[in-house]
Amino acid sequence: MSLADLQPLMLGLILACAALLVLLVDLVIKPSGKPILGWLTAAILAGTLVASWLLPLEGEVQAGVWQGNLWSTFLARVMISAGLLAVLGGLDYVARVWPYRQGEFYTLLLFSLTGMVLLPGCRELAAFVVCFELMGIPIYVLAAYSKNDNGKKPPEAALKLLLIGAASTALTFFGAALLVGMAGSSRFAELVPYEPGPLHAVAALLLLAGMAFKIGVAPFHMWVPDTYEGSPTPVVAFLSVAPKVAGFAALSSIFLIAMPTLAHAWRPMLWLLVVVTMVVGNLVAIPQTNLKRLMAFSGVAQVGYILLGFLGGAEFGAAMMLFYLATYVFANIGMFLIVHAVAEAGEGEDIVSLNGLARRSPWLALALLMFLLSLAGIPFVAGFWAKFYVFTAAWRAGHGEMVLLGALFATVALFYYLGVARAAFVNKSAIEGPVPVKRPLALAIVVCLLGTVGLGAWPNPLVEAALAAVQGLY
Amino acid sequence: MTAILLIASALFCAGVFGLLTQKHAIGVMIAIEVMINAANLIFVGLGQHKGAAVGQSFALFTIAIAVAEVVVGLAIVLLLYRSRGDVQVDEAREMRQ
Amino acid sequence: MSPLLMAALATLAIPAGMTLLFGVVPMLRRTGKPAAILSILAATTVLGIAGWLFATWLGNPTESLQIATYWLTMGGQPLGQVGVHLDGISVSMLLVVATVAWCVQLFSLGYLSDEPPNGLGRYFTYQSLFLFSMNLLVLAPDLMQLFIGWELVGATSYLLIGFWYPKPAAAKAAIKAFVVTKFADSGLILGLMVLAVASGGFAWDAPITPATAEIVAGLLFVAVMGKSAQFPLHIWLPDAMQGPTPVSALLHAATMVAAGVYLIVRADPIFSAAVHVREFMTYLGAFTALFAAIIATVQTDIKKVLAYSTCSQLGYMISGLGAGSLLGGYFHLTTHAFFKALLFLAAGAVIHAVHSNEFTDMGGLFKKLKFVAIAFIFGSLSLAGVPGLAGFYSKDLILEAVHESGNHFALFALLLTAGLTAFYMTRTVVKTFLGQMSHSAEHAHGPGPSMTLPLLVLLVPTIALGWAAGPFATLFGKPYEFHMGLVGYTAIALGLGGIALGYLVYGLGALAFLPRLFKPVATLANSSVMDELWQSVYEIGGQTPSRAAAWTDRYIVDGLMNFIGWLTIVLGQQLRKLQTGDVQDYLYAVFGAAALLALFGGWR
Amino acid sequence: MNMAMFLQDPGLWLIGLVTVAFAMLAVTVKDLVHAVLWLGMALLGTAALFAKFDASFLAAIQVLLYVGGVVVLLIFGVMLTRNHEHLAAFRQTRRPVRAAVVAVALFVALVHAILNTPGLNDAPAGKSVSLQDLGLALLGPYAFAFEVLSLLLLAAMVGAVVLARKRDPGQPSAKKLIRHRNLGRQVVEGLAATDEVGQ
Repeated sequence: MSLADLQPLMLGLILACAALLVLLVDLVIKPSGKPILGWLTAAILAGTLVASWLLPLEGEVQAGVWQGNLWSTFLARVMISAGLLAVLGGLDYVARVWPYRQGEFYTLLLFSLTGMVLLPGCRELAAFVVCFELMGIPIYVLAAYSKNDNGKKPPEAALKLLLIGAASTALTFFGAALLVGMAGSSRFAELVPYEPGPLHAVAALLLLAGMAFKIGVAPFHMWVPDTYEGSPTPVVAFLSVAPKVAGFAALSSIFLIAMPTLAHAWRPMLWLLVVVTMVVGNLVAIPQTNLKRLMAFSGVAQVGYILLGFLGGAEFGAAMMLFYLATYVFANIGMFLIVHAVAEAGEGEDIVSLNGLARRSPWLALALLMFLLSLAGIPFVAGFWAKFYVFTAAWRAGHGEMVLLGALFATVALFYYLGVARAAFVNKSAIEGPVPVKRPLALAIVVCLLGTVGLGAWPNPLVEAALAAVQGLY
Repeated sequence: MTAILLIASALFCAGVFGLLTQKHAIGVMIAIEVMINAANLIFVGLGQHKGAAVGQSFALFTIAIAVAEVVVGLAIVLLLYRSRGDVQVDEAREMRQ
Repeated sequence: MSPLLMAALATLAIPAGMTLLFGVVPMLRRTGKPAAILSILAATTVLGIAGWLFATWLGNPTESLQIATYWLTMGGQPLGQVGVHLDGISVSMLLVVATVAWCVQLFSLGYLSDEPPNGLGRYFTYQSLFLFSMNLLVLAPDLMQLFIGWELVGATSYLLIGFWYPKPAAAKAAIKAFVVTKFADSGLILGLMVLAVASGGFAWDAPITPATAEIVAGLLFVAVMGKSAQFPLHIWLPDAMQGPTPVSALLHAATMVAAGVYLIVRADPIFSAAVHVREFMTYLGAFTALFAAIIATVQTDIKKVLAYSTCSQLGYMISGLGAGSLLGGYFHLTTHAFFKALLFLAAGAVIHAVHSNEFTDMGGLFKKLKFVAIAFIFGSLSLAGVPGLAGFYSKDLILEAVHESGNHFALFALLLTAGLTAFYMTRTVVKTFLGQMSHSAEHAHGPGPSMTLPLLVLLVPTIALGWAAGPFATLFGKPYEFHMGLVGYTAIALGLGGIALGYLVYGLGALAFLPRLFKPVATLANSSVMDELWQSVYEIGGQTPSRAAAWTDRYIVDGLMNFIGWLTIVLGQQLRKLQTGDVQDYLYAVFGAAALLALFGGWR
Repeated sequence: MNMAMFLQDPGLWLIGLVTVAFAMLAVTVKDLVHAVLWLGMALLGTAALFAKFDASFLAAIQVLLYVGGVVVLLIFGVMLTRNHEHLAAFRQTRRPVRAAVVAVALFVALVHAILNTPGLNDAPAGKSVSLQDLGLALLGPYAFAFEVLSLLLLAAMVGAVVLARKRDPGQPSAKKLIRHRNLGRQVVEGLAATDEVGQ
């Protein structure tokens, strides 16, 4: 095997090397110079993003164990963007709160990203599982990164994530073991026979249950709000989108490539999960008062819509799922970064802490409004097209009932999204003066805003890219 | 093959039972180890039955991942202990609803 | 590109440019008056262009021009267009919008003279945005662009309803309007989706089967119900009166609420194939017309009367369109736009004079505000369907069409509405301009020229537009001949009867010199007995159903919406309890669900 | 399970059932230290099964890594988090009925599926996988996963270290901080005292 054979893996390799580089630089650098590590990480991520257009990333590795194509590249770009935005948004916070463990923070984040970027290309279950865990284990650590500094919440948040994560891993392993054991191979193409038996179906559904945890499908979602509430916000900004993107990529590659003959078993179950997810996510979001918890349930609800695209039939549905994920990245990270900015100003993380934002910082409030509109699917910001296309896909696939349900819950969702907007625009606050926003954080918010508004005005290029990307899945 | 699958299933469900009854965080992790062990049993047993190297290779990966999870898990349990003075999972309920 | 299309594009570009200018240069916006004048100048230009286009089309009514580019694709297949489409319908609607918008902007200059410069600038930014959005809607080459305009006018509407947002009622009303119309708009989105899937585009005349047309038209009509305030989605419109009165005139009476009607006219190829939806429209429109008219008779707020009257008249249009009279529905939209804008602006002048919306603060204003009163009375007469005025001709077209369609319920309801309309408008005129002068009315001051001129301009079509029904009909490529049938005479009789009754109840009942004039009669039955008699007759015959209708509106319709809201909240709170904070309960959820999945998978 | 199935391979069944019994003990006994030891026994039972399957390398790994590593780590964890006041190491279990319902439901589903899936009892392939085959597989088709695994272990190590250490390198020690704070307090108190004297 020569280096040229690894060409398709280049993005993952760059990120892994970057993780090691950050770890090494951290060893030799003086404590006062450590903020440079964040900038280094951001620069590498930006460079990797650019490189994804310059490098030839197509091709097979190891006789088809890993396949580089438009699918894997598209997802890698989305995930690297999410990582970049989260790093920029958290740069000052990390330097201020954890001055002596910045190096490990960025190393772990880069390791997690490596796992994510490598995940969509896997066509073999062992590699797939290892990448999945490479993504997950650093996130357990990052969720606990505040350690004992902020009271009892951070360790509890991490414990909940870890225990449910490890139990889900066990489920995944067991499902994988059944499939691999029966097939005698771990290649996706050979995993499920043409006429699968009941045990294949059980194994597939256990695998589904194990992976559903990562993307926060109800009823596997229950760690989500607690972990979001207790974890550091920049970590949550990353945690709330990037693993979700990777999780959906994983779900697509496993279920669409390896298990088309089992569709009769997993499709109805997925249908049920979508219903439960939409109901639980939307309804429980309404009484929330903590912004991060509200965003957690909103995220659960969004997963319902994304799954709708997944359910919505093969190519078109999967493509629209990709489009939805891309728009979701901008809006959701943007929201969390604004929550972060307001919390950094000392106002806390409740909805009331946004009171009077429109008077204090009109531009921040405008960005907040755009993100909320995008999440709610109001025309004409990016999220609207995402919902429109996902609904169209579901309708085409004959899931009219889901479209109606989705439309109904989109109205319900207005209750809580507008509640947040009302706090910012209608309610008054005793505090005067603008919310201070650090430069890199402002940059990240502006990028999210441009993405949200830009994709709302001109969704076409991304739709076309997503449609092209899906060709790589088959 | 049926025998191996049945034994592994019993092992797995014993793990599930433990997972849901244990109050101590380390007890929960013990249960998870039992469950992963059940998966390994299938990997190795069925792999040998089929004469495919995939079973044992996969089992190796699984063991390594389980160890990694235990290591990180214990670190987090330690943090919990430092903040609360005990590690009963039913006591850690700061965040809810 | 033909100069006509260039001009049409300019009607989009000029107000959009104004909005951008005000948005990007806060310094200019904060000057207030200069920004207002700039915005009015822009509106004048748009009005000029619209007039020129309309004149061109009168000479050549069947011409149709379009420039558009594809903007959306789905799977590589072109889907949505942006551009302008000019034909008789869009050009005439453009003129209506431009005229009313110009009048309202000019009127606002006087009406909002007390507003701080910052607020005034903000107001005119929204006004320019509205003009752009409405033109975008009117000139849309396909349903997708119409939808964009539709959402933008909606957004402007919330901004303007909540213009005085420190007032809690205003902020609340804006949010209510947002939620209700958003709910309705999901119908439009779904309709567009079905249309896109079925025909691969958003064209007005997309080739679809009648069954699909029923679905699409049904879904689109849900959105129309929201935008054009049809029962039971009308509940946002009365609350929307929290906005400044000129806004009510422009958005919530003349143009934006008529967008639903315009949508049906535009998408006629789809709607004419959907027989059942059209039948439903006839019924619902007639019911809304009657229902809202009954409520209007007990309102004590002059703007609320006009708001319910708008609901009622929109019901007329919907009913007419349902009965298949494209011309009737559209012509009534046009005449209604002018006379209702006139009524609202005149009401605005009154409110400006007495600083209150309530009838108790008005009365006897005829002497103080002569011109305003004359304008308002002409508007009322036109609305009441007095022969010779504009409203009469358009209403007659609708009644004839409903009569021809053989829908007796709708015809009966609409005729009754005609009588009630005359009745409550007479009541409004009497309570506002005649009778005892209230305390605040004594200090009333007349409007300035910037408020009088728009009234004068709007008075012309209010009186005369009916005579132009013939040329107007040519825009639809149909011959028009005026003829009076039994229905027409009945409507006239009911209208005049309503006016007479209204005057008897409110005019004569309140006139103190009447008993003295007829002293012998008065000795037999003193005025208070008469008063009470009228009152009790009215209470039994009129008040009770109105009260009941108002009660239904408040507790049943509103209540239903509130109940749904309450239900979601309660359900949310119950579901929330599952989130116990105990990680083991979460594990139960995970493994319980996994066990269920496995059971299902194994037995399937 | 019928007699014929048992008689096919009694050794497998015996070791298997004993392993399951050990596992049950591991998740039910009262003392947490005992529980970890029972887990060790269950893992040894699995190792014996591996050996029976002719997978001696995996059996060795199981003993070395699992019994030697994980069990020791877990005991370590128990010791570190032992709460002397509450004797929390004596673990309590709770809600056994509810848990049993879920576990049994899962078990029933699995057993039903296993017994109804055709083709599970084909004749064994005959050749068993040798250590050499395993090595070739790990460096052949599984080399990619193997490499990623190395990253995963590194990440876990970095993460565990960063979480478990009490003080980050370069961070001033708690003692030093307290001394600084005390110094500050003394200065402030001293200033206050001079103020009082001045008055």
